[in-house]
Amino acid sequence: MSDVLLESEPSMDNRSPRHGVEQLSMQQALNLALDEVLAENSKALIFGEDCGRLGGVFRVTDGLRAKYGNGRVFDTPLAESGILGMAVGLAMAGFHPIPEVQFDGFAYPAINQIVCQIARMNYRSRGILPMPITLRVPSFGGIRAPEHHGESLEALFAHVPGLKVASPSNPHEAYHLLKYAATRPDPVIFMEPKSRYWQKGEVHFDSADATSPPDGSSPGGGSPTGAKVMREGRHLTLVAWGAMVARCLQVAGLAAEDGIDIEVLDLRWLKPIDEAALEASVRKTRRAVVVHEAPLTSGLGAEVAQLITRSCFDTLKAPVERVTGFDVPYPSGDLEDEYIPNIDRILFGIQRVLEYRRG
Amino acid sequence: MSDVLLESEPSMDNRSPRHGVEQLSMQQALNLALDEVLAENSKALIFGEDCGRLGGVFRVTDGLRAKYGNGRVFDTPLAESGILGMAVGLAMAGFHPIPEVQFDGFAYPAINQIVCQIARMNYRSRGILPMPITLRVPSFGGIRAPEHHGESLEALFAHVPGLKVASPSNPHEAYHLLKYAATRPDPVIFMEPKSRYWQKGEVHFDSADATSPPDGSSPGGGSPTGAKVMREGRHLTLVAWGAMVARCLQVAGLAAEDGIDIEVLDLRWLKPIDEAALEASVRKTRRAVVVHEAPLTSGLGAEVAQLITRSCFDTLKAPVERVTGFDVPYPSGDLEDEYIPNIDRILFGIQRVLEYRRG
Amino acid sequence: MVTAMDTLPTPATGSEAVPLSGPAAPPLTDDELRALYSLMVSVRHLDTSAIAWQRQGLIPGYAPELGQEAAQVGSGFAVDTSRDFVFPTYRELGVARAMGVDMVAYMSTHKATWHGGLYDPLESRLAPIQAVVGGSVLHAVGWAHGQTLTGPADGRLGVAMAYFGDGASSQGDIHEAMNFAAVMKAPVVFFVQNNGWAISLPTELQVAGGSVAGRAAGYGIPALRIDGNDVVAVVDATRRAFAHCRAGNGPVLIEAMTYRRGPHSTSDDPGRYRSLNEERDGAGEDPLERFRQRLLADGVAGEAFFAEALAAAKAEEEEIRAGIQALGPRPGSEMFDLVFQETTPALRAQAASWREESEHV
Amino acid sequence: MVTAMDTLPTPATGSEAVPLSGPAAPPLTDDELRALYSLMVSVRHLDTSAIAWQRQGLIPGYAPELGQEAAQVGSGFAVDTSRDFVFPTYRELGVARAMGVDMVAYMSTHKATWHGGLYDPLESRLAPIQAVVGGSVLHAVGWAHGQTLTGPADGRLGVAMAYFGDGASSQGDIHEAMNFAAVMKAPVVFFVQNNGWAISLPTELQVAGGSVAGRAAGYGIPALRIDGNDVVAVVDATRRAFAHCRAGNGPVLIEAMTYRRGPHSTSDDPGRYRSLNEERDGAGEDPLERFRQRLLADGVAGEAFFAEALAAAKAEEEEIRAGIQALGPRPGSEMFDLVFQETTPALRAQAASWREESEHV
Ligand SMILES: Cc1ncc(C[n+]2csc(CCOP(=O)(O)OP(=O)(O)O)c2C)c(N)n1
Ligand SMILES: Cc1ncc(C[n+]2csc(CCOP(=O)(O)OP(=O)(O)O)c2C)c(N)n1
Ligand SMILES: [Mg+2]
Ligand SMILES: [Mg+2]
Repeated sequence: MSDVLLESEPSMDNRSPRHGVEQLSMQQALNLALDEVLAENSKALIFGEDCGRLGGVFRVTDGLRAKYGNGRVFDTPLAESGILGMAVGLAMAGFHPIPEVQFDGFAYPAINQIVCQIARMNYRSRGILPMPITLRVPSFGGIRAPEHHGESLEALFAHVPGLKVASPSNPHEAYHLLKYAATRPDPVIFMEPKSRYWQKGEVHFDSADATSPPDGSSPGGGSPTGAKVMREGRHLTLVAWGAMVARCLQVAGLAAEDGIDIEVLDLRWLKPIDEAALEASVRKTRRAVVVHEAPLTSGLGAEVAQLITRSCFDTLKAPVERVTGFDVPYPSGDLEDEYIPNIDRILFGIQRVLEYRRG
Repeated sequence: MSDVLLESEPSMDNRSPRHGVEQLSMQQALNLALDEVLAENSKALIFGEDCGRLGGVFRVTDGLRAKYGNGRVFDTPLAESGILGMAVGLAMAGFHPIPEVQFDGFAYPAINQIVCQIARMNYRSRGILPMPITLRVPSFGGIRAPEHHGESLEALFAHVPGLKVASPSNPHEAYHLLKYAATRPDPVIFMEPKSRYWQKGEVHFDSADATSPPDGSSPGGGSPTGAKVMREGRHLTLVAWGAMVARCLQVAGLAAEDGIDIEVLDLRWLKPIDEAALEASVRKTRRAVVVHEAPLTSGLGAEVAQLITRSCFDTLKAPVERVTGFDVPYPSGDLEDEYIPNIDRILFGIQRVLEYRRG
Repeated sequence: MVTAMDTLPTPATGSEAVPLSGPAAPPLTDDELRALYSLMVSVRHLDTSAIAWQRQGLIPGYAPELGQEAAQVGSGFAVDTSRDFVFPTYRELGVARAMGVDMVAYMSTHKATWHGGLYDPLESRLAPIQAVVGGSVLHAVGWAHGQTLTGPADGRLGVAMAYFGDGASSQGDIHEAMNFAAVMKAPVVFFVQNNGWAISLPTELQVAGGSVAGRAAGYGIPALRIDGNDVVAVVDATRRAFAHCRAGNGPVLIEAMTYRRGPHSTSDDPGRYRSLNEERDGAGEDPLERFRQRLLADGVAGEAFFAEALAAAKAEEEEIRAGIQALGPRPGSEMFDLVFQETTPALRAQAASWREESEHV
Repeated sequence: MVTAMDTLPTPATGSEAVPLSGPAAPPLTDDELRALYSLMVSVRHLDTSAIAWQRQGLIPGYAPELGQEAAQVGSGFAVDTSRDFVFPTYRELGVARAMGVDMVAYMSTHKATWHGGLYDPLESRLAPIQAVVGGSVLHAVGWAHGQTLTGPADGRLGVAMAYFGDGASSQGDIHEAMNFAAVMKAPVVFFVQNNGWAISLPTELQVAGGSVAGRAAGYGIPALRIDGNDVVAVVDATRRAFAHCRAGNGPVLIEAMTYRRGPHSTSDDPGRYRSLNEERDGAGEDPLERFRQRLLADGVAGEAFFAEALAAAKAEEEEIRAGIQALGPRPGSEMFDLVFQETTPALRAQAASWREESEHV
């Protein structure tokens, strides 16, 4: 086998951070963020199945191997535990691995390495061996894909001590969250909503806090690890993440026609959860619905609902509702619109909360 | 290699179901249940690491290989994914596998087979290939064991569509729940509280519903898939499972000395959750605390709390409290008493609920 | 210094490969040869049509097996559907067809009707389509061990055949499966289609040592590395492997060397990772054309037979296309009804609210 | 019928094992031999003492390495702690001692003070103690690939050495590690201690094919199967393997044949699965006694030296015992503080409520 490193010469044209505003798809925004991370940190490495030559099945790593060489961006054999186990060793050697798992459903073979090793090595070594690993996982459903290509693993990851979990809802968030995550010293599971890869949106390079789409409604958020108000409202808070944020914004638009003024909170970080943002929003609206694609039982919606209930118990007008996927395996394309929370089901959930009367 | 099947001659002295009451440890009760299941169903098989000759590291399968032969009870190589993957194939061939994972923390290498295969094969095959697999997992902490020997995976399992999850709290429950689980046509994750293996208690053979320890307080429960009231009370409901049930009963005893009358509900089934039992109890007590060993965030306590809040919102006097493990990796023996909810922490949780005043 | 004296012999790497036992398969009859050709034509036609269906919007996606017809039809042809059981991946159209599986029911998975397909796995002896790479190989081992436990009906065990690819060979589950099967002497045929690629990764960068068959000796498993584009060699090797397994001698591995001529799937763009020249060189001769020439040369079949076979394949394809076209979505209620054998109150409640909110009843 | 003509050669199973390259190690000096003996005595004494400590209640549990002193001390002795990195399991007391790790800090894991131990893994070049069987072997591959990426400091790469057992060899991760290492030519020494048992399962029922070394050829990895009870053979093999890796030739596997003379751990009861006769036959000659005889025979050391070594071992053990005795529990606040490099609000809140409720402050 020829030298693993020198198969392609790294180019010297490293990209420097952008300014201003650009219209990009989420795939482009993520690609740009990775490009900048690689340029800024010579210890950052990208690897996984088909991320090199092919640029990833979603092209998120497109062009990076040609630019940074096969030592920085490389294809691995087809074994997810191998990929993540290798990431641990590279992190121990001082690298900043940014591995990819090709699809959500193929993170399961790597769960042992993620839970028992990545999440615990910092703790086990008493802080001497940090795990600055950013694991990119194309996630959630909605693209009529084969089995195991539409899973939502956030509840699993959020339950694991030692992991942080983020999910962007649009190109702006994707760019800033990934740049932030991939420069932290702790492991982050980065869940990319694959159904949104090709949706374009404005990316504001100078401010991570700019709300996007910038409809002028609210600056929102503040901390890079916080949730963000994507639309302000007075009557009810919709809490969502990933691809469900866009759907909730749609629902809020429809509800507004009926005079119902809905606030949409993009959680952004699924661990740690921004409890203060939840409390602030629901103290104001006094009603909440949490929306996610994952199955209902023991989903992250339960945690969100419980956090809200605990902090806002005395102001809540109704129990928090959950509008989620069902407790069934993610179905085939023909049925996925029946499974993923749709506009109707979210509106029904909102209605249940608005019409709630104490018994 | 000699014939895999005939290494030991099965004995003909099959055990028939017992009657009356016996004083047994949980390890003995589980062993007895497995013995009866093997005797009653020639398709039932037990296998895993060290379950054969050794009888399991906790001796739960002690003597069964000698009695039923190496074809029915056998040791496998050291590979959890292999064990569970093999179970799928055996189930497809019409067997009823009862595999063991040696410790909770070693279920992770098998998660891919559990989530993507065991939990979905019935669905994928449209009911043609059921998965009557009972996976025994010695679970939870409290025995000062090495790393990965004190984990609580119920939130992960309960979130997976297609799995059912049970956990016994005492010898009586262990015997009846395991016999029930191991005769069902669906996969059940059976979480045995390893810190309770050697605790003795009465097993009532004729009635699965007898509360044990039979303190006369309540018959409780009813359905074999339901929760069970282990102690009746009027002021607050403690919800728990596994080893935490005994601790909650202790707490209830202490609280009674202060005139606080606590109901203790043993959830028993962590999926499906007995929502009716939760509602019935909390509609009466109007206050609830849920206790578990697993980390707080995205733990099953969130689901339980949300179910209670939703069904009892108008009668609840305070938000449901959670007293749980912390969001940290399960610590070494020296610190495990700091980690696992202890009597003090449960009492503090109760106090917070009792003293809650709307703001 | 470590001398030869210091090191112990490593049992499994001796000079002789682990030998295969069991009787040699009798040569294929002319009828069998013609049947194989008909199957290969029908599979070729159906496979290339499926790509067209995808382009036309009839199905959302497809993973073609172009170039693997000999490996798939040949191995599937050797299965005894009265006793064996086959565990496919997502690319085994040719195996399914050779086994006589209902092809509308099989293709339904690609229409996004139902993961795993609508065919009856017990009746057809074909496990549901498996999308996890390497996911079902351990199932084959378990099923096969079940045959050992039950005992041979008439002195001949049912055999499990597990398909997987060069890419899949990297998964830990494959190793566990080979080790379990060998330790338990389970009647499993591991049928590896080494088609040169796992999406964009060529076998050289995937399989250290260069060969999946080369791994078998380490487990004491006999292996056959065969020309997977020669359908006769494939049938023969598979029959020989089945005979070995049936007689209770444990597992066998077959590595069929072939080539994925098409894209990984209809969403793939091979131009990004291999050139047309590389494709031509790697693919070699078309297995179907090669077989046609052989039948002609041996006088087993002539142009009239080939024309007839093609016509039959076209008629069959049209029927299947019509079946696919007619295939409506499954009722949403099945989402809930098929999770368990014994459903739960929560699922009943969710089904009810789904009905109310989505069907507005 | 499949003839030899029909089957293709399987590259990795040819008659010659994959050759090891790199210079042979120079013979051990007398000073080195005596140092090895002292280490083995000290390890033997510490290991048997630890069992006593457990019986006395000083530590809650322990996994003895009795009988594996030669394999552990010999391999650990070959490590260059200025550039290499070692990945142990839970049974590598002898390796740690040979590498000069602080033994109180090492033993703290068995006192249940801190999972992974209190020693500094970066300074000592020993990764934290690993309780997941096979869990850290892939880490070694990643760490080693990092050496390739960084490049050799002075023409010689740092090497990762991963320890695992015959039982661990069944885990999928081991296969993935061997394949990744070979594909990437990573400088990894896979050091297998085949001690005959994985808790109650003997190697024959664990390792199909009979040998872990026999698997290496399938990946194109050179392997040495050595007498693991001969400390000189172990040092030599390990040094040779390190030289091969350092020079950039990729991974090597060493299978050191040894025997677990004691129970799996202090909670195990070997009488349930092996007889005393089997133990005696399997264990063979005691590696320490054997080495002593050799040193005597070769005139490298005499009784005075042996007595001195034993006295030193006893003194060392007493010091370590005192250290263990003095070891208090870690403050509970570390549970929260060491989860992340950058903690979270939730953890801060949980730490605060823990302090309030458990420390009553
Ligand atoms: C566990 C897992 N990881 C990743 C994938 C995504 N994926 C689907 S097919 C494939 C390549 C498989 O290659 P190979 O095993 O050679 O089979 P082929 O596609 O060539 O038939 C990959 C990476 C998957 N389906 N399952
Ligand atoms: C993944 C995993 N499964 C199961 C166990 C429980 N366990 C601990 S040691 C052991 C046996 C290991 O045998 P081997 O690899 O030969 O090492 P040895 O104990 O002989 O040193 C088992 C089954 C574990 N620690 N990790
Ligand atoms: Mg392939
Ligand atoms: Mg061993």
